[in-house]
Amino acid sequence: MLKKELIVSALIAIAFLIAKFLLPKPIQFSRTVSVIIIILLALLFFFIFILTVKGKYIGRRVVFLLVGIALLLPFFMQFTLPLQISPEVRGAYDGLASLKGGSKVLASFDYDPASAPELQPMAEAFFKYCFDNDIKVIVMGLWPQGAQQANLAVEAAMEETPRYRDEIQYGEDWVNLGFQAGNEFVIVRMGESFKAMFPRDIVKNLPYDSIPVLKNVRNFSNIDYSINFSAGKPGTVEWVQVAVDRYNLNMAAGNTAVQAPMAYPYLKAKQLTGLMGGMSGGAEFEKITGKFGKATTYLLSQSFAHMVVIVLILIGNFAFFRERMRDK
Amino acid sequence: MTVTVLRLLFTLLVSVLLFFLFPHNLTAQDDTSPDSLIVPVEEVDTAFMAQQTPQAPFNIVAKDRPNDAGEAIIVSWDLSPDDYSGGKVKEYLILRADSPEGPFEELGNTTQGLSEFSDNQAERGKQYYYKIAALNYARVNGGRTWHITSESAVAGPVHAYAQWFNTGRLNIFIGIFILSGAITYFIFASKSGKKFYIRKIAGIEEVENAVGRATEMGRSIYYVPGINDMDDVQTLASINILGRVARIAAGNDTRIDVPVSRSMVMVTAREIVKESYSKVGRPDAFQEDQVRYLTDDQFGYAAAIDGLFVREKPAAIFLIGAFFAESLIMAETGNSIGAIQIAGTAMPSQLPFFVAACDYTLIGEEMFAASAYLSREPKLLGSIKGQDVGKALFLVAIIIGVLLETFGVTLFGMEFSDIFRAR
Amino acid sequence: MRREIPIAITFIVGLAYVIAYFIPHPPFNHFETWFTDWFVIIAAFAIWLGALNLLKISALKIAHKRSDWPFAALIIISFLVMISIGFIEGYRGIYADQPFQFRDPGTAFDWMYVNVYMPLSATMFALLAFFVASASYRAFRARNLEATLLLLAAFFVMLGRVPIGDIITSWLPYKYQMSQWAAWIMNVPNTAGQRAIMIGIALGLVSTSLRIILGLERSYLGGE
Amino acid sequence: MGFWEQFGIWLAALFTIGIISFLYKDNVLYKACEAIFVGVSAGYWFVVYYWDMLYKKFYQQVTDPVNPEWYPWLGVILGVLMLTRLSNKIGWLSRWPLAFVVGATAGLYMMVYFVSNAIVQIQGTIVPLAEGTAGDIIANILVAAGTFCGLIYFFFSKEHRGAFGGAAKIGIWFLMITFGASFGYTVMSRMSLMIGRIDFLFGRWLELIP
Repeated sequence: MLKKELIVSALIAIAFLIAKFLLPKPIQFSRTVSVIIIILLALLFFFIFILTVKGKYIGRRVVFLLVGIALLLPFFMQFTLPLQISPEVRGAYDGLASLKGGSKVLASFDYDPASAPELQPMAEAFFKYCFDNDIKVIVMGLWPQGAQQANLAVEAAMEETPRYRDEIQYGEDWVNLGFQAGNEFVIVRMGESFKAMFPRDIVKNLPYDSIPVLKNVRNFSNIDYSINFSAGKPGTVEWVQVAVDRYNLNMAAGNTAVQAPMAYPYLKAKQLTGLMGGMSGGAEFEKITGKFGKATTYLLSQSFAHMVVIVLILIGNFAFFRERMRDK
Repeated sequence: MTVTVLRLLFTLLVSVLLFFLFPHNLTAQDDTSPDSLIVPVEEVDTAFMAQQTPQAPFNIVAKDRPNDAGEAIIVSWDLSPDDYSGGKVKEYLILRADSPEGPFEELGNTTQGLSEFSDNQAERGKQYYYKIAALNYARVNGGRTWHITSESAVAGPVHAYAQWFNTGRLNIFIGIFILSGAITYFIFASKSGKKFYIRKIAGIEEVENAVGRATEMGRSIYYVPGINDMDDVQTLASINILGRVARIAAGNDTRIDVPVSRSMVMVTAREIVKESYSKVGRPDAFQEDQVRYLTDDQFGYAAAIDGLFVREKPAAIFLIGAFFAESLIMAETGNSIGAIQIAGTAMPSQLPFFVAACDYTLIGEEMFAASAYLSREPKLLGSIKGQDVGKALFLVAIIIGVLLETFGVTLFGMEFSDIFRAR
Repeated sequence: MRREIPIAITFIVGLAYVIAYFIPHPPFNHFETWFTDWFVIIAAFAIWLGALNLLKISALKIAHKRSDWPFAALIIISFLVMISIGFIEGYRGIYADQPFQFRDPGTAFDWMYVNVYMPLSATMFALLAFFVASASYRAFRARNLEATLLLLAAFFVMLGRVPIGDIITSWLPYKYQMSQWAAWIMNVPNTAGQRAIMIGIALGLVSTSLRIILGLERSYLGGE
Repeated sequence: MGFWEQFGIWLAALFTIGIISFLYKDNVLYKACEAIFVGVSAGYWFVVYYWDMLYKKFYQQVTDPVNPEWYPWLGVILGVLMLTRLSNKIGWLSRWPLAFVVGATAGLYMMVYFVSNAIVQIQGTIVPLAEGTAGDIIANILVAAGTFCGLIYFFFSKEHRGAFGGAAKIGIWFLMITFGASFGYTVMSRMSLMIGRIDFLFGRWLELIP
């Protein structure tokens, strides 16, 4: 038993090592190859369909394998998908686009690395847009790792567009106030004074009053617009309940797809100007701002995965109906 | 009519007076930025500057912000006549001082068109004086070439003070009073022997069957009380349900395991399970490590629970409490080992997964009702009846409110939905 | 007395927190912030109990050489490594010339976080992708009308939220394309359902809280 | 790339594969990853609680040179009482902090949820129905009716029969659509997470992704 396990592990390890050291990098499929792969995948699903209809349900592990393949292969393909901008994302963008140069935007990063695949692309596009349009960004986080995600996003933006390194001055164009523990109570106290919650920034450890971008920024009344990247609690719900309801902050939100349905009632009640939900929300935002990044790349994998899930549901149900017809 | 005209005339008079009484400050910002586009101040011609001077706002009123702890003063003013789109007023500056003579310090600014500012930095009980200055400037490339202000009359003295009752929350007070009253009334009514019908809730009915099945198979039960700490009412509700489930399990001589992710939940759950064992007369059967702490971390906890499930293969699994993304990780693993699963949460986003992967799911309010229901104690069942009265009142309010709003009927000048305004 | 005092504490504190909602005057206005601070401080003490319990159970496993005992040793080692690093970095940060926090980038704690904690956590989270697919294939059956509605809503939202949905319906005017259907479902039936659930939860929560404050649900206190 | 960074990536890759291997079946690598995960995360939170809660919320607040706070002391007293649990003799004292926490939670969240979940949502439901385009009117009616019927479903003290039962039935339909919508959105989220891990494994580690 243990022996078998060892052999399997060894084989997997060797496969990865070959991939690491022997395969040419990077791998890219040409269009023809991509189309062939898609056809093969379709055939595979057809085969599963036949099996299921015959009453032979495929095991969990096969389903897992299929999902893995569907998520992995699109990374090597080169298709671009047409994308339409939803009104929710347009709302978020319009709020940002209506700002004049020099306006101050508060960005709260309320997520951790686990949710980064969904939210990081939005954050990067957001920074790029603000940097290009002279919009000042004040970053903070209600999650311990949130503020660091903001630094990573800025770093990524600068890596991609090196001119930012000269144009964008820390402290003048953006500032990172860091994380403060206390969930929604941080927002409550920020309603009185930002400085009380964030006496110093975290990148250069400067005192609040010495940071140019924070001059005249005392509380929410000095903020022109705000955006909240949220993966749970505390997040959009808390921001809306405190900052929007009590202090009339203008706010848009970028949510993980799980969070997004809960934010819709707020969107409908106009407590949020806009909402970017999950990776496709991020891709739309990248498109409308013209700052393309990872969300657009990831979207093909995402679409494939959705198709796999939908096809699996359809197969399962088709077989289910066949059985029921037969039983009658 | 006449009053309005008189008021208008008066404000006009005051504004004209103010305009002449208070000199317009001509200041240039000290701008050391090397940007060549900025026109040096000396080059701006004084006549041009005089032309650019906005008229000051008037009618400055400063008063305590009501319904707070005495932490803010609201300053409002009438807009300067030059305040229109493209007019000479770009911003208003809010100035504050401790005495009418000054010195006034700049508190903050609002954009053109706004006529109110909340000074959230007022110290309770301290006297303040306010002035509002209209500001005009030209802006080049992020810097200002020149700027000019004209200040209003001084308003004050005013101080912020705290209130003892938030009148804005009177509606909430009445609401919670009625609701708690209804619940308490029915608790006492059922205590004195009144009987109420309570419908069957599938998930709760199945609790005993699930425990029974575990007993038959000679395997254990796992009870997972969610990942939130004791400061979540869902956890409290879950802990109460645990008490009932543990009692059934102890009565059946079936082992119940409670892996938890919070230390305080561990302490509480231990008390409860221990108590359940002694209630059925088997205090010795309880072992402390039936309730064990794993880790505070969401996915660390999920990983450990997955491991426990596949290795211990419990026959019944209860997932009741506050769950987040880990819900499906646990529910699917539980499903793969063939356990009967009863789930309950008030997290709307996790409910679909429980519905899909578990045998029974307690949806939101059902979970809160479960402990009362399982206890079979009349007074607790009474509280469920009280809840229903609250629901009925809400339903009536929705019908009346929607009808009134649709036909545009207002009550005493306010809309019906204002009754439900939370401040 | 062992039960009466805690019940009295619950009643008084619970009532005070209800009343504080309506009183803006100090000190009532601070109650909320105070409680969160108190709670985290209590939790910071309580975690000692949890950690000791974890260590005890793992140690017992090793001592009795129960199955899988090497993994119990692994738990203890990784726990001790993590807290040692955390405390060393924390104190180093406080006494450094340029004060820093234990979790700042560049510290050993951050390295552990990025290279050990994060991949484990993110991958555990990502397993959901597979579980979702498996649940879809196995459990989502249009057994009855309710299940069918659930399926249909999921179907439209899943298709509508990726470009494929719009490609399939590109022959329709934009207003009737899949993404618009998805948006409609989110805005209309989803809003209604969410609201009903939220209101129900509020009622259940008020009732549960009231039972606790009134001392009717007191199993959390245990026996005599 | 320095040694520690390179080593970190290899380690992270190993852990990623280890956790994924659970999908095949419970195995030694997963067990090791799980044990490390439990130990490291318990340690992580232990440290975070210490520095963020005890140090920041207690020590720094009471030793603040400008205006030291006194109230965190109560937390410490309750916390110490909590630790009496370690002793069999005075363990019952730990019920006091528990009673305190339970009471405050019940009182505080009773009001918070009553307002934000009930009152605010009802206010949101009470809107004029006949506003906007035909589509908007239908949407308004559906939202109001859906909320209404959904609430009827949660009635416990009345049998779901007749017209009442019909409304409850419609209510559960709305709940099911809500669940479906949540499910659809969540699928998206979960897939994104795996995409992130694949990007790490095949992009950052194996460097195969362009």
